[in-house]
Amino acid sequence: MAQQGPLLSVEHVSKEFYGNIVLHDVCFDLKAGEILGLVGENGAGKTTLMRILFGMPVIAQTGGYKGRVCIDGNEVNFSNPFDALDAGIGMVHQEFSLIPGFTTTENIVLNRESMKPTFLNEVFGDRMSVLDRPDMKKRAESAIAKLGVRLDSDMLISEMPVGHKQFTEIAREINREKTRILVLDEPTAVLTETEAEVLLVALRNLAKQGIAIIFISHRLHEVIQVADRIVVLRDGLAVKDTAVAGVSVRDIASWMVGRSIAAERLDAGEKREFGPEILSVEHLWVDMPGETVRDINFAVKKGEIFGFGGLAGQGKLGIPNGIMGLFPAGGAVKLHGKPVELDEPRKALEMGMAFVSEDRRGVGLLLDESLEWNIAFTAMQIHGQYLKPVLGKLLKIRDEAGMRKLTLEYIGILDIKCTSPSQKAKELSGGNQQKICLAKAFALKPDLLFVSEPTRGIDVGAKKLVLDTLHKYNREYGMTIVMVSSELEELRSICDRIAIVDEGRIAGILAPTADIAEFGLLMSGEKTEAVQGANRG
Amino acid sequence: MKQVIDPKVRTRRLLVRAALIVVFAGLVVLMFNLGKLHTFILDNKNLADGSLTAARGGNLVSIDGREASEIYPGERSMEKVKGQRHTITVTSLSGTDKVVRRISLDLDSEMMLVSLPRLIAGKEPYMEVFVPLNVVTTAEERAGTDNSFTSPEAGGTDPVVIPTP
Amino acid sequence: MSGKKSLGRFFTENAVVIIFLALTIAAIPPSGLSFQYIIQEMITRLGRNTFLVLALLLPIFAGMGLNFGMTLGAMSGQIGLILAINWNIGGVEGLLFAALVGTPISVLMGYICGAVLNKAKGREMVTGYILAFFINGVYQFVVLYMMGSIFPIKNPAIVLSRGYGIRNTLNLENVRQSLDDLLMLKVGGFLIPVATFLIIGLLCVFVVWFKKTKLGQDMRAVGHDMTVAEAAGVPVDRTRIIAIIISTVLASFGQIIFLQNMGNMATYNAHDQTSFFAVAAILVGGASVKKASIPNVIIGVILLHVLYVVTPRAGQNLFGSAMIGEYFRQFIGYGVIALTLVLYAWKARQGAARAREGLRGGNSATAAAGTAAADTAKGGAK
Amino acid sequence: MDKIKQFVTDFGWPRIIIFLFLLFLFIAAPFVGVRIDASISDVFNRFGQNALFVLAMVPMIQSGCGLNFGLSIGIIAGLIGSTLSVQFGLTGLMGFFGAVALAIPFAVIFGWFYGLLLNKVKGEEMTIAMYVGFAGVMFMCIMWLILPYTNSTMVWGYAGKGLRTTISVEGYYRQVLNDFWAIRIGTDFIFPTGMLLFVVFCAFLMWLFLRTKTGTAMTAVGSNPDFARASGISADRMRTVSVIISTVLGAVGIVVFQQSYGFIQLYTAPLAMPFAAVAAILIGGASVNKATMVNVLVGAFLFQGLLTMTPSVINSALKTDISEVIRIIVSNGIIIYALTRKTKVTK
Repeated sequence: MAQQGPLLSVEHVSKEFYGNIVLHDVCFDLKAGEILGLVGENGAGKTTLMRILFGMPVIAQTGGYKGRVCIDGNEVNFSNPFDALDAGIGMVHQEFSLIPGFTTTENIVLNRESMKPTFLNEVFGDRMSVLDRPDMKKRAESAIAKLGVRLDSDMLISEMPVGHKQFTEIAREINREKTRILVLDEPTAVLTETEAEVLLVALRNLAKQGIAIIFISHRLHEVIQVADRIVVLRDGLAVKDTAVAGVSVRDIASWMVGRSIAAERLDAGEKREFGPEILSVEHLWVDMPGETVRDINFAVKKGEIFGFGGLAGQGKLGIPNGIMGLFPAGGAVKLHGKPVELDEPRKALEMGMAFVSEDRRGVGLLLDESLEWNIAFTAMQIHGQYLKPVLGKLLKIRDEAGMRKLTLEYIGILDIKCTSPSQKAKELSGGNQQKICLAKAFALKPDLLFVSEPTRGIDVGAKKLVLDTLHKYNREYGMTIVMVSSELEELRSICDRIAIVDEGRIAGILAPTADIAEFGLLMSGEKTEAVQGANRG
Repeated sequence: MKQVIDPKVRTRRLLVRAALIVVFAGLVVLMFNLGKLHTFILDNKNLADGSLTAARGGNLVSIDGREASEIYPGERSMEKVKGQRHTITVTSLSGTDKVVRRISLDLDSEMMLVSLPRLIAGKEPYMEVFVPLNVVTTAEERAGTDNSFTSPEAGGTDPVVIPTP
Repeated sequence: MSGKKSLGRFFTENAVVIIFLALTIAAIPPSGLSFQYIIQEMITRLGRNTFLVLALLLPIFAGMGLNFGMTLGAMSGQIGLILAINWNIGGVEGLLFAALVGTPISVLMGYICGAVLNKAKGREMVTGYILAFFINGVYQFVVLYMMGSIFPIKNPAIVLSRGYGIRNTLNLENVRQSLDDLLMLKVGGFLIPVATFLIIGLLCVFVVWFKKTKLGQDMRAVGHDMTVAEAAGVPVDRTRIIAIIISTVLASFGQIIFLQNMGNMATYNAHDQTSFFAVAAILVGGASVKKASIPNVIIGVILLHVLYVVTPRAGQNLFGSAMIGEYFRQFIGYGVIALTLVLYAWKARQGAARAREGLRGGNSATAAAGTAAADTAKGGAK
Repeated sequence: MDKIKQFVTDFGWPRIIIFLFLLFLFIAAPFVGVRIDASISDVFNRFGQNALFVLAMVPMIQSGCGLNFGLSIGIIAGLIGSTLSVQFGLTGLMGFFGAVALAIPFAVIFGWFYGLLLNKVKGEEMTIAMYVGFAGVMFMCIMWLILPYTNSTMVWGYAGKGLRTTISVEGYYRQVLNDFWAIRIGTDFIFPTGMLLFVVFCAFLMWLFLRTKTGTAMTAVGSNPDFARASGISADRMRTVSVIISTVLGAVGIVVFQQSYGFIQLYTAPLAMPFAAVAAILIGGASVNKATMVNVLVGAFLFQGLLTMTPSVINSALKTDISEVIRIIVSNGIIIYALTRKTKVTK
């Protein structure tokens, strides 16, 4: 079987979103029974590649892709995921796609139930068939057996531990008789270590039965443990395609994050001096779905730019969201030595903190309102600014002129491209929306500014301007900044210290000038000696 | 999921569905026929031309074997019946004469005036269409919902009868 | 401890039923009505209303909430009855005729209703309610202006004296209780309309069987999680429309059964309160927006209607005014709908909050607990 | 051309059709023998009677609670106020403002509870509001029967207790606002200056309120609750405030309605009132989550214009009473239209 040609081959695939190149000439093959480890940072192009493979409509809607995807040597071009399923590609997404109120069996055979026809089929079609529950159970159990795990076929999904849910998802994919290629996107992210071990064994089991697997994970030691071959994506390029034998975690980590050019520091050679400690955080936990923070301790000095890096889903985004009170949180947070009341955004704002959210459209902006509203709103609500008395000081109403002046000021400073201050926020481009969010925070004149993913989804020019602005506010007004970003280069170009968050905890704090491989290892959950040293220091 | 349906199955299903539509239409017609109500007005009066007179002593009239009713000379009686084929049995109260007549009605005949003297005598036509002189008219009523929620003046849907002073 | 807890849970989960039971029992003695009378009333009303209430089940399975649009079906059934009266078709045949005529109309109405509700996902109930008002306008237009002018109406007795439009009240004597009387049994002094109950039983069997079909399973899947069902290839919108169509057709049959028992029909108002009574009944029986069963229906019809029988008398005897009882039972009906909707929405939010609590044990919470909580939170957010 | 297209999509076909229909009615009126001056006078009068109910929709729409199908809660508070005012024998402007003053505390308390309730059921507000409103009305039906009112103009003569269904406010505050500076032209045209001034005054207060810090915060909560929360606004508090304001406006609205109409209607009368207000503001161009003063004024005018003109014009033209059916179809059609439009804020 393995002697035949490749089952799946990806040939010279390129893809761009609105001029942004996210995949560039990616090639790799996958043979039957092979496990391919696909690794890369966030934004390296893994998701896009899988979307192409799976025929997600979003690809076609954004202009399709270049290159060829072949199965058994024949080019395929799926227009929707169901075509991909029919061609034998199964996918297990990071988010569970299970129905909690259904049993394992029902989920495994969802919409592929075994049926017994009834006379009503003749009138109303096949959906009037009666379910053949014993056969469904048999099929589900055979899929579970194939996976080689123990799973109660009659248990409700809602009553299961997370690991079993993951197995159910995989069992569902292999229940399709046609499935020959299985794509797993971060299957171990939600599992405990023992559960992950079981999963890896199960995957090997499947591979032995001739199923080809693409295994996407940030836990590099798992990749090494389970994969036959590894493909490393970085900035849309397949930078490495090699057999796993003899490759170390450290190698992969450096391939993953390694850049040909070193990060360009805005302050090359500048001597940095900081004031007293402004923020101290102890044992912070935050319940932010998908970004759970478990136990975070750190301190920031006045005038410092402190960075948080790490892979998506590890909890770095939860830190500012928790401190600012947007998600349930606990622990001891002190600003200027005074304790900050968590779960109360107003208190956090009043104490002199401000936050530029990563969820620009969801949390950051009033999309249906004018720029004036967006920029002045928080300052109005927290500091009572931009209000003027009317009716003999009986009532204070919005000072539209003041708001306009403020908005024009920031339009100038941040070079916001808009038709007028009363334009609706939703009509601006992503980069300009981000600048509005910054302006909103600056208008509060905070002592401490949290910025979360400040450059996500905006173009290169705007990126530079945003970073320059942060740099300027830090240097000129002494604003302390805590920046959270998935882009390591960005953190390294501007931050004074960078903490890497992994599984809800700080894996280590590094200087921006530290070796790039150190960062890669921390992100992969591997402790390094250098880090342990830094933590002690 | 796209499912390719076997053309054979498809034709079969089309046929079954077509047959069902026919059955449906058939049922409607059948129910119409079976359930159609007709009213007999049994009239035991002397004929205007005096050729026949009402049976003296009155008759017992039974339709389709139902309980018989007594009809004395000069009397009229109404009977509602379902369907189009009926049997009228007339027995004189003295119990001497017994006449049985089978009647078949048109679907659209609502009220039939049956002259018992003619029927007993077997003289056609003993049955004619009866047209009521005036349709029951009650005082003009205001039709429609007595209010709609769009007119607050009307006072909202009022399912409750409120006593008036 | 667990015994106490489960008892407590039993009470909270069945709060509505228990409160209602208590209320009903409390209202019986002051009403002064004999048990004989109450039980006979209960049997009659069970036959009259159960079918209508059963029509609500499928949309609940499909996650569309309480189908206030069932009124559309009631109107279709009434059109069938009007035509049966028009052509003087009586007896069980007349009812069957009305049902046959009502079926295509209610299928069309159900399709319209389903399509509209698909455009208003997340607020099906209020949309269904207003849609019933809207179609009521169309119904009035047809019955009040087109019948007799555009559609010929043969029977002058049902036409307004102005020459077109149907009279306000129709006498259904030709079909009155013909289904009930088809097989009326007298057991221990009680009259039991066996034929009606047989039909209701048949519908219950159909519902149970339907849940076992592929379509039934799809409906459950759509009801639990539309996104997952869609991703698995279940035609979500179509399934929801089918659920509403079946519900509408059943409502049309239900209204015919209801009206044959009543014996006359308020042409323009008979459907006004159909969905209100049906919804109140199923909720009183312990159903919620997302969960309902046949026992809920039967318990609900019994409890609601016994209360409806006894309150006016109880009001008369206790306060010297029958009106108080009248208003009280209306208040109870509306109140129970509001209360169950509130309880349901509140519970759903509480459930989401409780799912988060796993994390609040403190900062030393284990990774497993954390992920479990995060995962349920994720599930809850969907 | 594009601008026109944009306007059409924003405003929506149903509203344009309704507008054109109303225009047609006004043009057709003289031809079927309907006096245009009497009609216009009637439209103004009914506009004034109902505008406050429509205005009451604004705060809740703005704060994201959706359409206030439970406006009857406010109307009940107004009824309590007006019956108390009559009970105390207040007359003239005293009677009117007495009723308003007595109604407001009840409205605030009811609105507060009603708001707390709606905060517990986010996402299901509209259905629940409707049934809470219905239940409230039925509860008050019992109360009207047993509350110890004694004023003989209000109480059933034969029983000596329990309020009448319809109570005349003749001699109390009938038409006190309408007659204030009223302008009479000819026999049939009366411009109810006082009432319209009062309406404009209330609308102005609302306009001012929406511009205060709290009003701004309320709009932000409706526009994007997460944004508001991140800016330190308590969404629940803002929603409660909006519900209270809406309820108070409903209470004041019914008193204005009574003084013009001349009667206090009790028992099941308030059941249906919210629907008319909902339909009106939607016809005015509001959506389920956005409403402005212009929507209120245009909507109240269009809807009341329709209610006035359809019966007179259509009925005289077609010699039937078909207008009722048109009203039902139009007003519910517009609500359905608004409910089925995709809105950004889906909860």
